[in-house]
Amino acid sequence: MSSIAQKKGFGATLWDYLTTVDHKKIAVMYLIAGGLFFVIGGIEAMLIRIQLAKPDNDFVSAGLFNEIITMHGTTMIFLAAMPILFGFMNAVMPLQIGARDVAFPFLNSLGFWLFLFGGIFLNLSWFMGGAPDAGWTSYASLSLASPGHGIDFYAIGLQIAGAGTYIGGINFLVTIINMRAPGMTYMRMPLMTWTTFVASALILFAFPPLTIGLFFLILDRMFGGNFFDHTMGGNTIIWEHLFWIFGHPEVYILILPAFGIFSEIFAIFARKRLFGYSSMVFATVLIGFLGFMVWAHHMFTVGLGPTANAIFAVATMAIAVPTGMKIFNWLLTIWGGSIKVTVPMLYALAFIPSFVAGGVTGVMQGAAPLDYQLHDSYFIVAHFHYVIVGGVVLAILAALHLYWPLMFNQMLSEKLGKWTFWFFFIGFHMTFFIQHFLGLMGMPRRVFTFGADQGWDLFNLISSVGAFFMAAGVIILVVNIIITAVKNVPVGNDPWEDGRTLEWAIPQPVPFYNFKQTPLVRGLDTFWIEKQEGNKEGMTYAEPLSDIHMPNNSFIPFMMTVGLFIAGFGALYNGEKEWAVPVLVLGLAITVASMAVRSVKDDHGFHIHKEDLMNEKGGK
Amino acid sequence: MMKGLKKWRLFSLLAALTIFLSGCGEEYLSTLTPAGQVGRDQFNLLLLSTAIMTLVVIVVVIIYVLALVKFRRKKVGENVIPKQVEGSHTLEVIWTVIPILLLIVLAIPTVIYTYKHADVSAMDHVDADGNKTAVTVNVTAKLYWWEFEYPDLGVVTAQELVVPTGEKVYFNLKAADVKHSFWIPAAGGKLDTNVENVNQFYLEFDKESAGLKDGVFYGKCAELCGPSHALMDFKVKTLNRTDFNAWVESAKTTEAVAEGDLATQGEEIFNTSCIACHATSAAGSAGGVGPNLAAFGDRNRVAGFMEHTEENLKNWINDPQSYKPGNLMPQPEQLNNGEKFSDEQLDALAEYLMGLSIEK
Amino acid sequence: MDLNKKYTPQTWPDHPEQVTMEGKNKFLGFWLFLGGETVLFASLFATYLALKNKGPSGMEFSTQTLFELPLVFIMTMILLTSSLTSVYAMYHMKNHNFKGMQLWLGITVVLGLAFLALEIYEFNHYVHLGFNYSQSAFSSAFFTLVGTHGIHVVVGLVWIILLIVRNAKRGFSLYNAPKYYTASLYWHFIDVVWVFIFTVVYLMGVVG
Amino acid sequence: MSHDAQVYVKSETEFNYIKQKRRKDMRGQITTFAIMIFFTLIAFTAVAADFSKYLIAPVILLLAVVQVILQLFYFMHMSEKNHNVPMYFLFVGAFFGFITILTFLTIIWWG
Ligand code: HEA
Ligand code: HEA
Ligand SMILES: [Cu+2]
Repeated sequence: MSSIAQKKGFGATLWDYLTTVDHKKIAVMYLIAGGLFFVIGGIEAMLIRIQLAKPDNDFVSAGLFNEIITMHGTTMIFLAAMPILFGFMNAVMPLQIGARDVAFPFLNSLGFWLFLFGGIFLNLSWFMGGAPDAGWTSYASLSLASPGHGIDFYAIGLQIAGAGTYIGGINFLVTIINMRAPGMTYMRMPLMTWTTFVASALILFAFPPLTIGLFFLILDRMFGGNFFDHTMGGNTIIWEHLFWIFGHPEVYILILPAFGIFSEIFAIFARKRLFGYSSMVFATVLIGFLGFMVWAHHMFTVGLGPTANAIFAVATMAIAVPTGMKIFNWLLTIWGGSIKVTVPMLYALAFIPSFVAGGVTGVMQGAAPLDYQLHDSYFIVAHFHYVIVGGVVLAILAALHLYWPLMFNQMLSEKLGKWTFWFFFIGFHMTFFIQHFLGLMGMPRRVFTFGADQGWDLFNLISSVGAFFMAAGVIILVVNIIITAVKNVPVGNDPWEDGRTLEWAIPQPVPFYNFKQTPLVRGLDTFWIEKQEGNKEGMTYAEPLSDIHMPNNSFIPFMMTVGLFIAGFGALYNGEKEWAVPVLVLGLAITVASMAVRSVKDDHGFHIHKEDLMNEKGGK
Repeated sequence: MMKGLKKWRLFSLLAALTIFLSGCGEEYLSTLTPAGQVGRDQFNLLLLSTAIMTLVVIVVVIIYVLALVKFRRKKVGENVIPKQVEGSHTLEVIWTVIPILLLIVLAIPTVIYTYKHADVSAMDHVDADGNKTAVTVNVTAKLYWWEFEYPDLGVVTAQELVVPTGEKVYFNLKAADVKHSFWIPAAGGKLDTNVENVNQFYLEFDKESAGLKDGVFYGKCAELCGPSHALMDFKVKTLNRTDFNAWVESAKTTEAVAEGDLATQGEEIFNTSCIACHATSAAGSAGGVGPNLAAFGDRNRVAGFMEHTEENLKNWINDPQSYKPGNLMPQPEQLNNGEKFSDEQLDALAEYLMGLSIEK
Repeated sequence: MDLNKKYTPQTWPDHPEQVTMEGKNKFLGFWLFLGGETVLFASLFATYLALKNKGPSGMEFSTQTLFELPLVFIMTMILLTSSLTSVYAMYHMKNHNFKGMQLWLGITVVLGLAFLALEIYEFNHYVHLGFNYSQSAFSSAFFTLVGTHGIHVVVGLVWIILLIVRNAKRGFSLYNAPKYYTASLYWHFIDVVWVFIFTVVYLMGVVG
Repeated sequence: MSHDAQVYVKSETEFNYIKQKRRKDMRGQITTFAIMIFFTLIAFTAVAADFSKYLIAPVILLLAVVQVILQLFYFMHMSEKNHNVPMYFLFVGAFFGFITILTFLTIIWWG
């Protein structure tokens, strides 16, 4: 089937992608869309750094600057980092556990489209009267006071995209719980799968509070609610709590998959089993759990009282312990191994000191009285870019190189990869290290400009120069991708030669049904075991060759999303334009009708027959 | 022996850090040059935590570099399959327990200071005559400016906070429109000004600000509050107790008087156009629509952030929106029959305003 | 496998909803969804409790003056009973008694509609008193919490009606058994939420 | 992993046994229902009878919790095997929800 797809015309390919329910194609779409948003968010970051390169700059205006930082933060977190990670999870996790597809292929596609259209909706604000300007945290008093529709775009856009993420989370959870191949016990699951599991559980519990918070914001701004209007008895702190009850787990939703990716990389390129596997699993779960107990560390200066601050301060510090376990386990994994410094490994190696530096500043912020000084200063900006860029973005770049051959059957250039790495890595430290000091020297964050002679001029300039290095790195990466795609040299499976888990055992290009026969998993790092035992095929099978049941493609997810997208505009202009309510109703009607079609029309999927499987040698 | 060594290491690290860090930043603005007990506590916590964190980073980096040097494939050989180690319980215990100990060291002062800095019980103490013993300031944060009311003294000012040195000064913090946050980096941490409740804390100031570069400490708004959030600065003047008492007395009694023709002319314009929002007497209570201008001539900045020159003042009056986007001061056209102020009018206004002073 | 295969009571599996992989996934996925819903409603309850009786100065409405227990009592009884009737429906599903299941689900729907009608009446009544959505933070929180539950009732009803109608002529299959089963889970969950609503909102509201 | 369901024909005895067992279960469900109704009555009566607020609140909350546990374990079959994962996730969700409610009741001030 995939070989047939190659010969199809553009229209047919497009239709194929619009309707696909194949986790591998959805992964590619996540990667492309997320990558685009990353570049958009990156350009916004560049604008920020250009504006702040010198004091009293007027490159962008005050109002525009606030729009830029808001969109930068929102885009990067919701539309770049998370979806790209979702892409890798989609591409890798089902293969790692020996599944033919995810548990809900239809919902998988729905989740993607919701994310994409939510993101588009949010970004349309640029062209429709101004972007949101109250920060990615959108604190209620300011977000209620903000004129225009910017905040409305934020609330509705995130609501749509968030629904997609939520659906994706449930899908991954069920996939991991129900679809593991025989022998793949929980304690044999690769770490990437484990972190996907825990991150998805966090999504399951963290997104509902955000949904509710956004819902309140929408109701207050567009439908006459009074949740945050204190003159009507409302309370803005409710928003802050709901946002951070979501927001703190969110940062672990980002970092845990990154941990998973690095765990794979260290094991592969040190040619060594992950040290302390079971404590790694334990730490992952513990981090996830503790992640829900600490949100108020973002609110130390709100005035919650010393008891609340003390409790949340101590709880926050506790997270350092499981995270430390992970760091030391990684160190001990490469200790005594045989380290090969490929591009993915380079990123993994760079990650350790960078992330530790970011993590320990987090613990410093966790010390509440110290945070009274650090909060809302550039120290915070430094902290979270150290953990996010030094953790999540490095993981994304690493995974891009690591899994590129798995996803596209071709290798990114190692040489250009190293160039990207060095530019990005040096630029990253240059940009953000110095920001710690800016914060300590009294520079608040979210300032569109700063007066000269407050002692901040030089450091800001250095920081801005660093950002250009990062941009250069990203541009080289784009070049690398284009060159590789044009050359298109197939590499086959296990291109890194030391692959340890099932995904590297599958023939390339991966057949759309993944496994012709369900594999039997005989231990942790099952592919490694097979290779060590001299099994050329790399897999032992759990069942004889038989018919495979596959789900049908469907256009309904796309239609459901379009309906919500249209309804979003109706809600946005409610009470302002006459057509608002009809449009709202129309949009919802499209969505509901699509759902009705889905539930009325039976969809039993189709079978690939045994004979066909045997004909197509090697499962192509 | 190990313990002694560690202590010694920690100590020298601390000393080195102090020197290094206080080299950064400006004395009137940096958290690294604390100007009062609260800031100093927090700075000490910074030093302690930085020391612990540096230690952690160093340990990690040492293991890391050793591993990298010793176990490169080039070195161990291309075809070597390393031993597949499962893990080690001893090591697990070590790297669980040591971080916990380090965190306890950090957590104890954290909790102590948390309670200490929130203790405002002395705020309502009164002396034998029933007068409050401590100075309390009601701070109201408004869109891009700050109002400071001294409820027990009957004085109100704006943009420049005046406080006595050597004693705890208590603050009641509130926002009038959207949320802001009150921060004097050199004196200590920030506290939010919320819209629905009053937050309380205290700060201390050791030193009179007269010796600083501008003669004031810098204060900042630390919570995004709209387009001109970055410009929502204020200044802090610290006086010894005698000077402070004199300042209070003068603030209560000084009447705004225009000296000279030009200033009198300015006063007239002011009284038709500006008086509805701006008070010119510091005696009274909070609630001004615009900042109280009684002490305008003594100020350090125009509109909180521009250099204190007549030129800037005139520019500001004639186009406040372009200097502080989103602020609530009407454009001159709204006050002056649809026109900008003429140069003469501006000269007069500036003359009048620059003459308003309570310190002379 | 033919999902439309016909079964007899003797061949019908013990857990028809969990025989196929699709059924298993649906079953688990739906439970996880309910886990998320728990947090969702907890957030709504938390907000309601924080904003209970809060309004513009001099607000005349409060939980004590507003709520009337007899109506709530009737609504509670109706919804509790509908929970039992859907248990009956599942009982018949297990016994491969299609007619029985459809009938009991029909009764569930009727009860659900009755509940909904009373709720609409109640809301309408409050609005007439002047306690409308925009009246105060309290009113917003109240209508949003109880209304979100109401919307769940609507969704549940539409879902069950669709199932009844769509499968009326087709009888049981392993394809629709998981659908019936999850719909009934949903309906129970609605009841679970209501138990907290009548306790926390109404009863504790009247107590003050 | 298989998508196929083995068709298994029950013997007459087995079939009857299972049917009997189901009937018994159903009777249990009705008992559960009776308890739930009873609890509801107690709760409403307690409020109508105007007992002290500090007595009523904990009692009716407790009744609600027990009722919900009955719903979950019997009506929603959580007591049956194969429900470990659902139970785990539901309780974790309930726990996080509880913490949320607790903080909203304590550290959001009243003003
Ligand atoms: C991927 C994202 C990510 C990650 C992983 C983290 C991880 C952590 N974060 Fe961070 N954080 C953010 C993203 C992230 N954060 C963002 C985006 C914000 C700002 C939001 C905004 O306001 O816009 C923020 C803000 C933020 C604050 C609020 C600051 C403020 O606004 O006042 C605090 C306060 O406690 C904090 C703490 C922590 C802690 C303790 C960790 C810990 O998990 C770190 C643990 C790791 C280590 C400690 C290193 C490894 C450990 C060892 C080697 C063992 C030994 C260590 C010790 C004994 C210390 N973070
Ligand atoms: C995943 C999260 C993420 C990531 C990856 C980044 C990445 C970067 N961020 Fe930031 N950032 C946030 C999340 C993130 N950020 C958040 C949440 C905030 C808070 C917002 C708020 O206050 O509300 C913030 C705020 C923030 C600020 C503070 C703004 C303020 O408070 O006033 C700054 C300032 O320096 C900054 C800079 C950067 C820089 C230089 C990068 C760089 O790493 C970016 C690197 C990427 C590029 C440079 C892309 C380059 C691409 C091109 C140049 C185009 C090439 C195109 C083609 C070839 C087609 N970010
Ligand atoms: Cu956090």
